[in-house]
Parts: sequence; structure tokens; C-alpha cells
Amino acid sequence: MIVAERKPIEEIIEQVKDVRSLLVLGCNECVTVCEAGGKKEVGVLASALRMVFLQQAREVNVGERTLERQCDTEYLEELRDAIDQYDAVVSLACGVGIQFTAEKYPSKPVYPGVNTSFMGATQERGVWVERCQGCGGCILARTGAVCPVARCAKRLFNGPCGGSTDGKCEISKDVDCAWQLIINRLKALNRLQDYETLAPIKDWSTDRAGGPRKVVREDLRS
Amino acid sequence: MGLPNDYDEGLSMQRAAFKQYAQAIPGAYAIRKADKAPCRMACPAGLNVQGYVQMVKEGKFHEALEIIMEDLPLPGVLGRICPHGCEDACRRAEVDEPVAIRNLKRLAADRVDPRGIQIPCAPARPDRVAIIGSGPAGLSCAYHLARKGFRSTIFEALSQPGGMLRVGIPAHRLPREVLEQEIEVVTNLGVEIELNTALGRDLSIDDLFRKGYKAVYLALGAHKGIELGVPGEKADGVRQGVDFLREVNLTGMARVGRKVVIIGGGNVAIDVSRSAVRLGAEETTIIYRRTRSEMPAWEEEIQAAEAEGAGITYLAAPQEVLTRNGQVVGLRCIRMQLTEPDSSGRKRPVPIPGSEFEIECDQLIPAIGQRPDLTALENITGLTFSRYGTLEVNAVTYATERPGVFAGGDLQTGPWVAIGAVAAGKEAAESILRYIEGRDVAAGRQPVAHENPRYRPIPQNETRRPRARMPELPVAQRRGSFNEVELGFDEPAGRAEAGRCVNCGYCCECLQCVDACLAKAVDHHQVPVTRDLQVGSVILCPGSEPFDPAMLANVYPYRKNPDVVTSLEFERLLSASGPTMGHLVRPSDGKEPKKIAWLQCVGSRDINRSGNGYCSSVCCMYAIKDAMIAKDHAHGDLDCAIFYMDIRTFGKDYEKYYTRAKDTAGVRFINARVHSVDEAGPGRSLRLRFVDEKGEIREEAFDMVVLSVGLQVTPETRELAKRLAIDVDRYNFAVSPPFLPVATSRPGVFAGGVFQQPKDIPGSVAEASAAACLAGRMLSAARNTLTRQVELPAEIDIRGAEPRIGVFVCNCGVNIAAVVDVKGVQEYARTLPNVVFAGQNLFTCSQDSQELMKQAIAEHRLNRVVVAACSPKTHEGIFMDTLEGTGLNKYLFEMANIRNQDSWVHSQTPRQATAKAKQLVAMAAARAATLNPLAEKVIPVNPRALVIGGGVAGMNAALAIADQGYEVVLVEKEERLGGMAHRLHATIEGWDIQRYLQELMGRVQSHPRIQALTRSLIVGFGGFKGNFTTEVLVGPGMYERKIDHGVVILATGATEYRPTEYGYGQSEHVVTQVELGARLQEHGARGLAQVVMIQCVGSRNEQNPNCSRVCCQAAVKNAIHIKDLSPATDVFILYRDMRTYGLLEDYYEQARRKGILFFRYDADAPPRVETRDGGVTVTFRDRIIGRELQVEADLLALSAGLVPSDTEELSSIVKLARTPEGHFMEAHVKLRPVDMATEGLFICGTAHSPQLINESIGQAHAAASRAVTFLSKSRLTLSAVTAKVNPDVCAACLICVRSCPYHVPRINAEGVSHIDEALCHGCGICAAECPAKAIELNWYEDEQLLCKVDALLEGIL
Amino acid sequence: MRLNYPSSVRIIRVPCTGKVDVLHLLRCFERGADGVYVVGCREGDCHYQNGNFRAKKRVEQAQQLLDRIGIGGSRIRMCNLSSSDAPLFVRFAEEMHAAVMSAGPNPIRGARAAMKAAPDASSPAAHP
Amino acid sequence: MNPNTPSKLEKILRAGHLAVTSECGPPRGSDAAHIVHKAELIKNHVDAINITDNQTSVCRLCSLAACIRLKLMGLEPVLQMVVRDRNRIALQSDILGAASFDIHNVLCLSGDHQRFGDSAQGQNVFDLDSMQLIQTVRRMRDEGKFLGGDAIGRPPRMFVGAAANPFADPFEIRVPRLAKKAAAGAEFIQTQCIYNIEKFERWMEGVRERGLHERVFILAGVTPLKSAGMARYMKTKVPGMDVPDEVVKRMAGTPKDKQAEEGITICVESIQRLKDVKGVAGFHIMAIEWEERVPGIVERAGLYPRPALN
Repeated sequence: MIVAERKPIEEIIEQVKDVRSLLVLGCNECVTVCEAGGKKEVGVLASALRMVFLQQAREVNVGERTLERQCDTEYLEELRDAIDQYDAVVSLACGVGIQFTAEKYPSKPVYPGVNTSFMGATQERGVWVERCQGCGGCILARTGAVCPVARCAKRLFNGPCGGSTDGKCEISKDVDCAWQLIINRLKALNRLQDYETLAPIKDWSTDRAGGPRKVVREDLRS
Repeated sequence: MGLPNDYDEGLSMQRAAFKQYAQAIPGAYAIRKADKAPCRMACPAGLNVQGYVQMVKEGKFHEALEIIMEDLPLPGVLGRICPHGCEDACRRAEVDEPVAIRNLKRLAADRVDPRGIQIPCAPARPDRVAIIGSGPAGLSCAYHLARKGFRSTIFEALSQPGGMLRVGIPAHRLPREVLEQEIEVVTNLGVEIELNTALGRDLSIDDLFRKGYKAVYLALGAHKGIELGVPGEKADGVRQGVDFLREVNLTGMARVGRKVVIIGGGNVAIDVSRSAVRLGAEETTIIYRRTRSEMPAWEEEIQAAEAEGAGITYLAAPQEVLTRNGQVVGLRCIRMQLTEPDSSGRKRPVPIPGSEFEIECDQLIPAIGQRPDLTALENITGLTFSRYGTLEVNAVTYATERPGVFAGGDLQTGPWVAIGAVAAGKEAAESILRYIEGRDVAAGRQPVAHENPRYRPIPQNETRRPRARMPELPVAQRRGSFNEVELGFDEPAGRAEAGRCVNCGYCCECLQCVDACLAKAVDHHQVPVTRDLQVGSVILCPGSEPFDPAMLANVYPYRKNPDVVTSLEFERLLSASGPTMGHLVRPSDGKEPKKIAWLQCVGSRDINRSGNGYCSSVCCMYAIKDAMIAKDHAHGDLDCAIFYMDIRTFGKDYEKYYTRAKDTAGVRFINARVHSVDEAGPGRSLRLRFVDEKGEIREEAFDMVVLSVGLQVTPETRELAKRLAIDVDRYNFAVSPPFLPVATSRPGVFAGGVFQQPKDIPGSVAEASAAACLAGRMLSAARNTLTRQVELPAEIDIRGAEPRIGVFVCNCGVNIAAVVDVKGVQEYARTLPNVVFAGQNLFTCSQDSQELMKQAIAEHRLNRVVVAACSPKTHEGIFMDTLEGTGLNKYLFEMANIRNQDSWVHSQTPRQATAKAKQLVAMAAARAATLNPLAEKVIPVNPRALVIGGGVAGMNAALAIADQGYEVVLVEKEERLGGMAHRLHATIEGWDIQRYLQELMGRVQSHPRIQALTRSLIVGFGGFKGNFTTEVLVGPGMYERKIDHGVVILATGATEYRPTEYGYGQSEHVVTQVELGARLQEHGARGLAQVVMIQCVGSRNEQNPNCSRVCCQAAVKNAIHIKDLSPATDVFILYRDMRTYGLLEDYYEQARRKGILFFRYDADAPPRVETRDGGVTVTFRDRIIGRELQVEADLLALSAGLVPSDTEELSSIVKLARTPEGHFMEAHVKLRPVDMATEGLFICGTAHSPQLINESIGQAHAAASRAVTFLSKSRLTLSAVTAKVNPDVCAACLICVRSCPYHVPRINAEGVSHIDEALCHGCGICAAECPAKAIELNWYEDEQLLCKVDALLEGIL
Repeated sequence: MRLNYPSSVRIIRVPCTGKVDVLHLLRCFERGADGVYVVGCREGDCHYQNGNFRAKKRVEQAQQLLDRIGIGGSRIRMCNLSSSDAPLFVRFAEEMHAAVMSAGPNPIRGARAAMKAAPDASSPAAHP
Repeated sequence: MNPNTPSKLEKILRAGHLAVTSECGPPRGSDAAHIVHKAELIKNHVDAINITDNQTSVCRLCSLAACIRLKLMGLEPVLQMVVRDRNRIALQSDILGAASFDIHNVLCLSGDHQRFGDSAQGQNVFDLDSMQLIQTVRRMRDEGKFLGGDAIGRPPRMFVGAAANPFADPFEIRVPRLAKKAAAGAEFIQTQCIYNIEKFERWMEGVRERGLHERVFILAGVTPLKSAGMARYMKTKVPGMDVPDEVVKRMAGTPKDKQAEEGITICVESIQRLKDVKGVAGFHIMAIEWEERVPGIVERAGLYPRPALN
């Protein structure tokens, strides 16, 4: 899933400081699961903002709504009737949802309420970890299904740097050394010899380097 | 009144009407009573003396008078002249002197005018009664008749009313205005007094009846003086004392001589003397034939007379009145001497021949007694007289032989005390009432004999306080004046004097509580009743009492020094609801102690001093607990030292707690018995002298000493056992037959708890269930035959209806109403949205209020109900039942707690409390409007039990359930049933385990309702209470069976630890205790010259930090067995702490007597063992002589602990919690010892914790009992307060799955969370955590909570 | 024991403090409450095993947020006690009362009062 | 063996001498005097001088410019290049730039992560990794082609080096990793500072087992400790550094004013011991901001005078 993090409230307050009415818009997908932008967080943020406005002695209508997905235009359509009540939207969806919302309602300012962090998973309640950077050229087959692009601080393709200590990355003792994990996996798979194969130079064109990406499947298009 | 609070071990005070403790359930009050106080019993009129004394103490004089005037219309009169028999009976005299009761009565009448007291009277009746005589008997009779509604007329022969009170008692003792005021008390009730109207002279009894009087009461008194019977008595100047006093009292004057001689020793003689002095006599002399100590006059009166100048000549009797010209001039007397006592008990005086002497006088007043003047009565038919010249009446009813004529007072008794006459008048009034109503006059009035009355013991530390003295008029001011001599107490002195009362009866029956109780729930007339009950079984759980260390006062200065307390007292000091509110301070000075010592085994393991040879089993653990809590309360700066013989933390996980106390919390454990405790040094520290482990005498000072007192059977229980004819042992514990731990010697009678033998709470709770099981087994045929079904109306459908809320505001008597303006709250409630009805009740929870509520619901078509009263914790259920009774769903109900949360706790600020009450009601009404009906799920119960484990525990559980009519499937993994017991031979008591086992297996196998599956393995498990399914692989063929069942009993047992220590497995000379037992059974003690046993092998170490409980007794059992077989064999037991708890202590004692040697070793210096040919060499250190000892042993027996069998896999299949050591974990260690946390699962035997075979059997019965509580229901109703998921919104994020403490939510096939309401515990954690807000907890939905916030804060912005 | 405590306290009943949502806590302040405290079982004694720890985290979360939006985190706290410990309950009530007294009224209240006083108050707020 | 490049370092190594290299960090400013001064201090005692490339991710004067300075002084620079800051275009471009000044040694490195430098918020590049940079240089030199395949006019002639850390984890791939670098085309190796000589010897055993010492020249890295504090810091704070307790104790057991000297002595002793390790082809002395002590070390280690090439 896409993992996002709640934006510092101060930043959101600054974004919406001039609005006279505001919709806090949640998304019931990834951001709900990672507890950054579901209905509950919508409630928390809306309540906080109302308190801020009340303290400023301002009458600001802060509405709350949570859509099934903000990354689908059909769901966004559900807002059609209500959107005009509001000066602006604070979206707690990921960057995708925010943009889709903005695209759907071109004249409505849409502000981000979360920082979209990465594609990852819940390690334990309250801890989310990155697993994929969407580089568009998956090499997991070679690396024992541990991604050096997403998980090595230096994206090294040929082994750990000299900073790997006790299985941890040189940047932090809280970060596992991806290559230690790769080596462990290869050992477990009895494929340690694969390590010695030199990795070809990576084609980054499928990554962000290639500009905005698009996946098209003609067989599915109508 | 202040009485010691027993719940606080006497460390605080409470009243006679009390609630046991703040959280007591039921939260009801009780009144503590003993027999009626002796003062009250001594009073002829039965005045509630203790009652009015207590009122005086409180300064409640009005209330005191009300109590007095319940019986006596003349408080000020009797408060002066009563001879106060009550004071003679007063038990305060055991401390110092009696309480000055009479004077306190007078004080009450001095402070409050009795005429102002409201006398409750029955409605007036038409019948009239005539009373002859206005003395105390006549007045009392008229008074009590008036209270019963009868008007009476008193006919008085004299010109002034009062009888002897007026004419016999001079004003210096009884001021006229006092008497007159109190006669007014009587006349104010409508009683008429006709003066100067004498019976015989002016009217006759027949006249009276003819005039319409329905009854006549004769109270003529005894006004006729008795003559001396000596020559010259008719001379001038000789006058009867009563006549003299009558004249004085009626006219204020009488002729007196210059020199007056008075004959007699009673109060009349004294009164005459004192009156004569006042009227001008120059000299008075009283002649009395006995000595002063026989004088019937009151001592203070005699003294007063003497102070006023009277001379008294004792041991003299008149012989002749000397006259001159018919005028008295002197008296010849004769000296007397006393001989043996006469019929009155007084020594009889006889004249001394030749001792005549003469006294000069000009007035002689004989005052040797009075008698009734019968002239007016002698000829009346139907009256009979005694040989003493008194009128005869029925002793109980005061009726004469003539119908309608009653009599009393001195006329009937001869001259006696006024209070006796008052009593007689009161009794006659009752008789007259019954006579007029035509009822049996005597019925139920026989005097009740009180044998061996029980009174409150006089506190041992009651300090001596002298009786208060009353100020008197100076003697110089008395002559020539009849001003009152005794001036009365002032208020402080009187109240202090009243404070000397020791409250013999506890409750003083002031009846203030009766008035205060608006529910009219207090009835002081309740008496014990004997009832016969037909029962099929009796269970005895009479508990125990702590040993009272006062009997060991020579060792421990308990009660002498307030800082020496019992453990129970200490617990109260630690308790938040205790006398110090949990603030740990020394009783002596209220300072925080810095050092506390606990002395163990006080009244336990002590045959010599207390006679309690057994171990009380609980004291080690509670001492450690208290030390830990004390440290916690003291925030670390407290030194706790426990002086012990053996630390016996043998219960489940107890050893870990001990280790924590010792190693982490720093509680000191000192292995020493303390010899003496002395108060020493400044700051009142207590010096302990003890012998340490090395045998050296040491001393240490502490601020407090806690005596860890043992448990013992109470004398009452001993008596009960005798009455029930059940056997008890020498310590009075119930004796049970072999292998039936809670049975007694009498079939059908069961005993549990400490009466069975000393034990802790889990043991007691389990045994209670076990006893219920055994009783249930006998009574299973009668199950459900006496139950009644409640019929409920069909539920009203409120869907779509606007909320119509009824608010019922409770006064709770004065509990709420005294602080909160209930009316105001009610009116306010009516203004709230959706509220269509608001009412108030005195007690909303009372039966009639419930009926009114039902009516209101129907009348106003209410569909939501709010009760503003007390705590839903206690009362919600009652009101919900009421709702159901009207057809309303019970969840359409809400309470506002305006008592516990308001009136009780804001009693100082009533205005704020009322405002708060309104808000609480507004909040409740707001929530009520949001409530929806909820349906409680009903699930069927499969009446079959699954028992896992076929050992002794499992088989017993299976039999206990099957015997009660339910099917049981018993699953055993081994080839045969029996388990560990196959390896055991006899219990320490000598019971044959193998025989028992065979019998048990036979019963299981032949039981028609038990299927025993051996060689069977549990492989799958699912479902919930009442509906489980278990997959079992059965037999060598491993075929799979699915068993549906309603409950599970886990009895998987334990095995003996296989030691890796001390050369076990390397030498045949090293065995375990179980192996030793088998060897002794098979080969006896042949070839054993020296045997060593090592305790705690595989227990109390790092791998297994717990005590295995059974090994100490196993060692003792085998050691005794060896000694019995071969007395010459030396047996050494090397131990850390001998844990022969409870009655096992006797065997430990026996072992030592048989010469078995016990040596204590330290865990960090265990014995060393070397194996050699033919034996082992054991080296260990003797701590007392401080040297190493070596034993060449033929056999080394290791007391290997118990390890649970196979719990790991089972726990993962059935999802059961286990301790780190592998024992299953019960739902609550103390309160639910055989329940697992998952409902419908129970546990027993050594799978729970190490235990003896008998204890396992008890637990098995307990588990069976708990299981039957499920099995006996055909269906279970589940709470509707469960969480529910809105699948449309659920994001399947798993947060509920992860946060549920009970692992209930699952993501279902539709990909959304599902919460099984049968499994949900209703905590609401999932609802709070759900990021999609897809979960709501029924009845606590977010809006149902938030609307309260909104209602509370409405309008605040 | 009927010990008196400040009458400023109102109790809202929940089955377990674990049921208390941060939204509930915030709502109180949004509506003008001066302080809120959550009273749960003693740590380790939760009837539902860990509900009070959940509550503690929610309270901390609310506390931080309130600090950051100017309401003040001292207005909210978590208390733990055993149901029999009336004196401690009273102490918590008194401490909370004191904390609120020293924090002063909820700033929203003052702002609202000022707003109402101003004649040109803008259109009324529509709360959900 | 004939040298593949004009590199003096290569020549010395191939001649079978124990080579000595050292390194200088460029200044955090544009004053060239700094680098010139450092070079002057050591130029007679070493065969080549590494110029670090924004080491520890702290921004400095660029490695290439400093190398040019040395070259202009007639010295032998080793151009360190990290893949952290430049993509393949910039890396190839800089290699050509260096080649244009006839810089003949390059050391291909990953580079420390920027997290601990002065630009923690900056983006990193890691378009290639160090292994791929080795391959790139070799391809440019040996095939005369850019990565994109186009021909290079006057291909660079560079002796290609890489780093190896025998002490980092996982230890079991430390030898294979060297093998990989050799396979990628590395010709000489400069190791991480060696304090744990035993562990280094174990690593070298593995290296020798696979004959890698015959495929690449292994220059053992040493760093003199200035103080006990530095020893402790290196032990606990520097990732991939292995300072045994004895060393820390030895430093700590020395009076403060003698610690620097003790550090030098340990360094010299280490070199002496490492000389005996088969497969060690020389030493890389990293005297961090302590260049003035390099000559002394070289002398005391018996590595002076340096061989002159004809």
C-alpha cells in the first residue's frame, strides 16, 4: 500500500489560514490502513482545525467526508453536490488522491493533509516500512526478493558497502542492511553463489528518470 | 455513638448503625445490638437508660426527653428523687463508678421543658377511666391511657395533686414548680384532676361505673404512718413523720419543737430532720436501731442531714415516750446490738439489757414506715388485701378481683419507690386498654427472663474517669429555706458524665434511626426466629478467625504497645478505605515508620503456647505482600524485615513473588525466631531480640512490629460442628474421608474453606465450588424443580417513533434530597428535549416506585427511560427489568448518577450539586434519545463435556459431571487411564492410592454417560462457550473424531521432573522421591543404613522458579516410612525451607520426633554429591555449627519437582494462556481459580499447578461444578453490548484484529472484519481504534457518548 | 466513602478506557470544556487486559495535538486507580481541578465570547 | 608483468615493490596552497597521493581539481571518485577531464551516505554503484567506449582501484565481494584501516585461497591513532571499523601526552606485521589531518627510501 504520514498540523493550518469554509476529505484505502487519512483522522484534523478557527474567533465551516477512494474519479463524483459549500479541500489521501481530487474539481483549491511517504507495509501496529520504489525494472529475482533499490541507502546492486555493521546500515542502527538481508536470503535459498554475478548497470529509464510514467494495456482499453 | 469499627480491626470508630465497609455489597446498613443494657433492665419502668444517656452525651436533650417520656411523664421529678436502681446495675462500676444516670435525666429535664415535648397520642376514644389518687401511679396511668386515646379523671383526696411526690418529699429535694410542670405534662393531654375528692367520702366505685367510667384505677398510696407501739405515744408533741411532712408540704409550715427527736432510718426520717431544721428546730436527733450501713436512707441524704446539723444515734430503740402534762419531754431508749440477719437480709437488732438511756426533747416524730389507709376500700366488694395491709392484684395485669378495677402503686406494694409506681401505672393502662377492648388482658405480657445476657465487653483500655459530683447549695443558705439543695449539672459536665457510659447494648435504641429512615426500614422489634428448612445437603463455610496474640502478651507487647499490630490491623492501615486512608503511619504517633518487622508463625506451628501445631498456610504470603505494599506506599524509603522459620510460598507462582520481594524490592528475610519485643529508646522504637542462623543473639530496633497471626476455627464453629454431629480433629478442623476433600464424616454435609483446613483464597474458592459439586451430585434430580420463570410481555416496536423520554428523579431518602434540590431537577428535566414526563420518587428502586414507573411508561407512552439516582453498577439491572416488564427493550435505559457522583461528594456545596445534577440529567436524557433497542443473542448449550486428561483429576471431573446427568467424553493420551497416580502408593496420611485408583477407573469405565477415549490426541479445536467442536485422533489407528461439546475441562496433569543434578541417572543409588516410594513399597528399607534426601531439585531455580509444593511432604512421608520400617536407618533431609503447610506440619513434627535429621542449605551453596561404588557421598554445610558435614549414603533421594505435561501444543490448538513454566493460566488467580479466561473452559489438577492428590480431586470437583453451571442451562443469553462492524466502510485494515485483547475480529470471506458477538467481551477497544470508524460498540456508540459531551457543554460557547 | 471533591467534575461512563477515542477527547475541547481526564484501572489491572494502555496513548496523542493548536496539553490527563481507592480518586479530581484552574478557561470560550460581542459576527458555523 | 597504463603506482607494484600511498583531503575552500602544502609534506615518502572526494559527505574542493594541482607539481595523484554525487554522464565526463591532465590512477568508491555530512537533506544519485564505475572506467580505457557505446577520442589510461573493507559485515561475502571487484576490473585495492590484524589475516587467507592477491594489488590501509579518544570513537562510531579492545586499552593505558606517539608506534608495528602477510602489496597510510607524521611512519616502518623508477 501507499504509506503516508500525517502532516504537521501547523503546516495544514498555514495552508488553510484564509479559507472561510473547508472540507476535510479522507480516503478509505491505503491511508486508512496506515492510519493517516481515514475517517478517524478526518475527524481528528477537522476537530483540531475547528478549534484553531474558534480560537481565532472565526466562523469557518469545517466539513468532514471520507470517500471510498480518491484515486477514482467515480468516487470523487460523490462530492459533486457538496463541494460548492466549501472554499477549499484538505485531502488526507495520498498524492495521487489529492491530485485526482484537484483534477476533478479544477476550480477548488485542494491542499495536502498528509505527506505521502512510500509504498510499504505495516510491520507492526504503528510501524510502516518501505519495500518498493516503483523503479519499473524489478530485479528481485536476483536479490532473493529483497530490493536493494528500496532498501539499500545507496541503492547498491553488487553488495554491501563498507558501512554494513552487525546487519545494520551505516545510516542508522534502526535500518537493516539490505545486503545483509539479501545475503541471508540467498544463503537460505542455497544460492549464495548468485551473489558473485555482477549486476548489469541499471536502466533507470523506467524509474522517475524517464519522466512521468504511464502504464497502458491496450487489451484492456475500451 | 462511638464504637470500634471491627472491619478496621478497631483502628477507627463507627456508630451502632453502620455499613460494614464502603464498598460492601449489598451496600446496606446493619445495627449492632446486644441484650438490653443492665440499667434498662434494672429500671422498674424499663426506661431506655442507655438511649437517653447517649442523647445527653450528644447534647440532644430534646431527644433524650423523648426517650424518657416514652415511659415516664415525670422526668424532672424522677431525675431528682429516684433511688436509681439503674446505677446499681451499671457496668461502668467495673471500671470505676457507675454513671450518674439519675442526674443526667434531670439534666435533660433542666435543659428542655418537658411540657414542650410532643407526646404522640392515639386518636381520642370515647371511653373514660377514673383514677383514684394523683401520685406517681395515678399520673402514670393517666398519662399512658391518654397516649392510648383514653381520657381519664383523677380524683385526689388532698387539696393539691401529686400524692406522695408532693406531700412526702420536701421542696428542698423536689421544687414544687418542677412537680407542677410535670403534672401539667399529664393534664396537657386532657387528663382532668378533681381535687379534694376522696374515695369513700365523696364517691364510690359503684358511682364511678354508674357515671359511665369504663374502668377504675386505684392508686391511693400509703400515707398512714406506722405507730411506734410504745407507751406515751399519744402525748402532745408526738407526731407521725408522714403527717408532719404532709402539713409542711401542703402549707409550707408546721409546728416544730426546739429539740426534735426523730425515730427511723429511712428517707422520711431524714426529710423530717431536714425540714425541721429549715422550720427552725435548734437541734434534731435521729434514733436508729441499726448501724449507719443498714440505714435505708440514701447516703447523700444522710450526709446532707448531718451537714445541716442533725445528730444520729445508732443502735438505739425507743422504749417509752416521756411526758409531762401530756406533753412530750423526752424519750427513753435502749441500746441495741446486731445479731444474725433477719428476713430482710439486714442484721437483726436486739436490745442490750440494762442499757436504757434518756434523751430530752420537746417534739418526737416517729418515721418508721407507712402503710395504705384502707378505710375507703375495706368494704368494697371484690377487693382483697394482703396480710401486709396492701391491696392484692394480678402481678402482671394489676387487675383486682373486681372486673374493671385495677390498682397499683404503694397501695398495692406498700411504700416503695416512685418509679415502681410509675411502672405500675403504665402496665395498668395497658390492661385497661385491653379490658375495654375486650381482649385478653394478660396475653403476651409474662415477664421475659434474661439469662446470661450478652453485653458489649468493656474495652480493656478504658481509662478511669471519676463520676461527676453535683454542686449543692451551701449549708449556710439552707436553714429557713426550702430552696433546692442539689443544683444540677451544667451541660459540659453532664455530657462528659454521659460519655462514661460503656454502651452495654451497643445500639442504645434511641430510635433516631427509625425516624431518620424515610423508607421505614428499621425495625427494632425484630427478634431471632427459629425456622425449619428441608434441605438435601448442607455446606459449611464458616470461615475462621485470626489468632488473638493478646494471650502471648509476655512475648509480644500486643495491646500494650500500639505499634505492635496484627497483620490484619496492618492491612487496614494499608487500605485506601482504612482508618488512615492508606497512609501508612504508626498508630502511636501518626508518624511514618522507617523500619517494620514482621514476625511469622504467631499462633501457628506452635503447640506450646497457642496450641496451634498446624501451619496456617497463608501468613508467609500475606506478610510478603504487605511488606511489598508498605514499601510501595512509603515510596521506597522503608526497611521491611520478615522474621521467619521457613518461608512457605508454595502456591502457584508465589515463589516468584517471594523472589521478587527478596531480590528486587529489597525486603529482608531473616531466618530467626524472635525471643522478645521491648519498647525501647526515644521515638518509641521496638527492640527485637533474636537468635540468628549462626546461633548468635542479636538485637535490632524497629518502628513497628507486625504479628503474622495464624488462622483458627472459632468456638462458634466448634459448637456448630457438634450440633451437626460432624467430626473435627484436635485443632477443630473438619475431618474428611480419604480422597473426598470437602466431604465430612456425615454424608450430605460438606465443608469448605479454612474450616476444612488452613488455606488461601484460591483454595477456598475452589473448595466452595467443589462442595457445591458434591451437593449438586446428590441433588441433581431436583435441579430446576423450584425455579420460576418470569413471564415478559412482547417487546414494543419503537422503530420510527420519536423519542419519548421519561425522567425519574430519585430523592434516595435524604441521600440525594438533603443536598440536591430534587424538585428543581425534576422541573428542569421536563424542559429537556424529548422529555415528556418527569417524576420524582422517595426511593426509585422500591417496589412501589417500580410499579409507578410502569404506570408512567404506559400512561405517557414512554419509549426511553432515564433514572437520575445512584450507580448503574448496582441498580441498572433493577430498572432494566422494570422496562422489560412493560415491554420496552431494556437497553432503552440510561442512568444519571446524582448520588454517588453528586450529592454524596458535593455535600458541602449544595448549589453546585444541584446544578451538576441538572447537567447529569441533561446528559442522560440526550443519550437516552440516541439509544436503540438491542437484541441479546441466545445461544444453545450442548450439554456434553469434554475432559482432557484421564488422571485422577480428569476422572473425578468426568464422574462428577456424569453423575449429574451430563454426557462426558474423556480423552487420555496414554493407553490406560490413571496418569501419574499409577506411580504413587500411599498418601502421607497412609491412604492407599492404588486401591483408590482402581476403584476410580472402574467407575469411569462402567459409567453409562462417560466415553473414555485412550491413546487419543487433540488436533483441532473451535467454537465458543456452549458450542465447541474438538477434533481428536483416536487409538492406534488414529482415526479422526469430531466431538461437539459445551464445555472443556483441562486436566492434563504433570510428571515428575527428571533431574540432571546430583548424579541422577549415573548411579542406581540416586533416585527420585517417587522412585524411592516405589522401592520402599517393593523392597522395604533393606540395606539402607544412611539415606539422604535433597529438596528443591528442579524447583525454585532459574529454569523453574516455582515451588513444586508436594516435595517437602513427599520427603517427610518417605522418611517416616523408612524410619517405621527401619528405625536404625539415619535419614538426612537437606532442605531450603520445609514447606509442610497446613496440617502437614504435624508430620514434619512427627518426623523430627522420630529422629530424622533436617539441615537447611543455601541455594547458592547446594550439597555436593559424589557417586561411588555402593552409594554416594553427600557433603553439605551445617549452618548452625558452621562446618561441612559428609554423609556416606546408601541412597540419595532427590525431591524432584513437578513439571506440567504437554501443555505447549494443546495451548496452541485451544489458544490457552500458559505461565512461562507451562502451567495453564486461570482467568483470575484468586476469584476464578478453575476457570480459564475463555468462557466454557475449566482447569484442574496439576495442569493448573503442582498439588497433592487430594487437592487435585478437590479442584476436579470444583471444575466440574463450574462446568455444570453451563451444562445445566439449555441456552445462554449473551450481552448485547458487543462490537459490530459496518461492512460498507470497513477497510479490512486489520487494526481491530490486532488490537482486540481477545483475538475475536476476523477478516471474513467478504474481505471485511467480522466480530462474533458470542466471543466479544464488549470492551470497545476495536471501536476506538478503527481508523475507518467502521466499528461501533452497541450501547456505547460514538454518538451515544458524544451527545453527552454536547449536552453537557451546550451553550457554553 | 463519600469524600468531597470539586464539583466541576462530570463523569461519562465507558465500559473500558480503551473505548475512549481521541475524537471523543477532542470533541470535549471543541465544545468548550476546560479539561478532561480519563480514569482507568491501574496499569496491569485492566479488566480487558490492555484497554488502559490504549487510552494512555490516546490521551498522549490528544495532549500533543492540543499543545500544538494552542488549547494546551495540560488540560488533559490519564489517571489510573483501583475502584476501591476513593482517596486517590479525590486527589486526581483535585489535581485536575487545580490544573484547569491554572490553565484558565479554554481559549475557545474567550474567543467565542468576543465574537458574540462583536456585532458583525459572520454566518453561523455548520458543524457536522 | 607489463603495466597497462602509464601509472607510476602501477609500475612500482608490478615491479614487485611494496608500494606506499597516502591521502590528502582537499580544503573546504578554494585556497590551493593548502593542498600544495600537504603534498609537500609527504611527497618524498609516498609513491602516490589519494585525493578524497567529499569524504564523509562534507562539501570540499573537488577531487579532480586537487589532483590536477598535484599533477602540476609533478606528483602522482590517485583520483578518488564516489558514485554518490554524479550520474554516469558526470562521472564519465570527469574521468575524461582527469585523463586530459594525464591523471593515471582512479579509485572507485560508493561514498559515505550524505546523512551524516553537511547536506543531509540533499538528494543522492547512485546511478551506478562502485562496482559499475570500475566497469565503466575499464570499458572506457580498454574498449575506448562510453557506456552508451560511442567511441571515445583518446580514451583515458587509468590504473583502476577500488576499496575493500575486510571488517564490514557480512564477513562471509567480504572475499567474494573482492572477487567481484576484481572481476569488474579493479587492479589495485586499498583497504579500510586495519587494527584487527588477525581478522585481516583471516580475510587474506580467503583472498589467497581464491588467488585474488595475484589478480589485484592489495594495499593494506593503516591510520595512526592520535589519542585514546580517537580509538574509542573509531571503535564505536565509525561503521565498518574494527578496533580491538587491546588497541583501545593500549591507547588508554598511555599517558595523554604520549598517546600520539603510541599511536604512531602501533601504526608502525602494524605495518611491520602486515609486511609478513602474503599478498600484501603495499600500504595506504591514511593519516587523517596528520600528514606531517607520514614521513616518520614510512621511515620507521622501513619503507624509506621509496624506490625510484627509471
